[in-house]
Amino acid sequence: MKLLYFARVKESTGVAEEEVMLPRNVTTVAGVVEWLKTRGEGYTHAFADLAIIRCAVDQQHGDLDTPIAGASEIAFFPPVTGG
Amino acid sequence: MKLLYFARVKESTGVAEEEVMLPRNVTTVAGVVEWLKTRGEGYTHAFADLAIIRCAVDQQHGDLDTPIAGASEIAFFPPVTGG
Amino acid sequence: MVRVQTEDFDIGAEINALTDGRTDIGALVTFTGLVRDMNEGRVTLMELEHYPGMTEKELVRIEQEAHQRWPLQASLIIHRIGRLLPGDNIVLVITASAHRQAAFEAASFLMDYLKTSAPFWKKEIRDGKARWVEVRERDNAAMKKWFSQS
Amino acid sequence: MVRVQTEDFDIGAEINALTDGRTDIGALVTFTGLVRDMNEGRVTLMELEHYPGMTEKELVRIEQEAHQRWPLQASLIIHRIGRLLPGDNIVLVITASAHRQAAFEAASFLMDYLKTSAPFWKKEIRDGKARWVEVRERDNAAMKKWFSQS
Repeated sequence: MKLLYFARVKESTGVAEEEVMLPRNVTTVAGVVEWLKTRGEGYTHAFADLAIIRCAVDQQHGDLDTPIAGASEIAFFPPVTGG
Repeated sequence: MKLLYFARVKESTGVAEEEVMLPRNVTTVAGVVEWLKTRGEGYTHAFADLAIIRCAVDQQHGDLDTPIAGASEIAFFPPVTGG
Repeated sequence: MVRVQTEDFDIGAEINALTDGRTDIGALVTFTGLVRDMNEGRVTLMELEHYPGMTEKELVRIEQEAHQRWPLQASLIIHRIGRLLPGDNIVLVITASAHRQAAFEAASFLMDYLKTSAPFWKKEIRDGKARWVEVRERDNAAMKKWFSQS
Repeated sequence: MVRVQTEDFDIGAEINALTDGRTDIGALVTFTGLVRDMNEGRVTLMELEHYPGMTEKELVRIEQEAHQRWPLQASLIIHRIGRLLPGDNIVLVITASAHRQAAFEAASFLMDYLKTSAPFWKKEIRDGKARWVEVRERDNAAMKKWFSQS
């Protein structure tokens, strides 16, 4: 699975993207987040307040309940501020 | 008093503007209209349906009740259609 | 600023003139009205008559009203007169503000107000015959909206 | 049509490209968003990050949604990325329709939707410090309006 991080989230994780092997019991975005939080301080900090985390699964907006089966790319980012 | 006519009203009266001496008892726009209607077929036709006549006294929108005392210019025209 | 003119206008140049050297504008809205070739019939020519003197006064009054209602940093109204062909520009409204809602609302207000208040009259050659353009009830309704809200 | 680019855009040229040779457009609205030098502090630089691939998809989706809601004859969304200075253009939205209400509403909708949905993030150098721009609650409220009305 390819994971991408943007803006403030990227600054916390310290990486823009990475290839990961997710445990089999991870089936939703919420599961991915829980797993990421075990990977060190940067991740714990990035996902400390889920109210300001948004995600996209295969480049479509999702939420914590979005299933990840068959997905090839998950992105995490703060609420958008373009325009 | 200077009277001006625009668009369809001008086509009916046959003149774009004219200087007139209004009778003393004419004190409002309604009075001007009544007086104009005595001046021939073109005017009668122009002011036959007052629902589609608008007026301005000294270049400010008015209505039939607008007093004309001290005014130097009265214009009659159809509802505007610019923009 | 308001202008009534027979010549065409250059929207890009007008925007540049309004924004050049400024760094306080966050939102800029332009509205351009153009002659359509279809309007309840095939239109081949439009002729715009106006009331010289009053037109400019009305446009200034309308513009001032918009500045009283919204925090505008700049605005412009240009209205053409004379003979126009399908595809030609008729009217340009520009509004600039710190935030987009003010710029959008003010531009929309200016057009609604102008349509019901500025002394212009359109005559079209439609299906080969000269016809005065009729007022649209929705234009009056659009105008009333601004006064019932407040 | 949507574009994401580092280069500036020329509003006049974009309008001409959209309207050239057409005689069916009656109303054209443009919205331009610009970098302001003041935003809760003195802004000296803005940096725009985005999610390549998803950004374009989102903009296309947003544009399609606008075309479903209003009878648009043409539309354009351009959003810049990278480093911008106060006074620089950020975003351009153009909508064209037979009538003005559709063009105004669609342009406003596109901006509201884009602000809350397209994956862009702004960082400002404000009072000498780099800060991520925070979401404004009024932007979320502006977006919700379009979904409660229908």
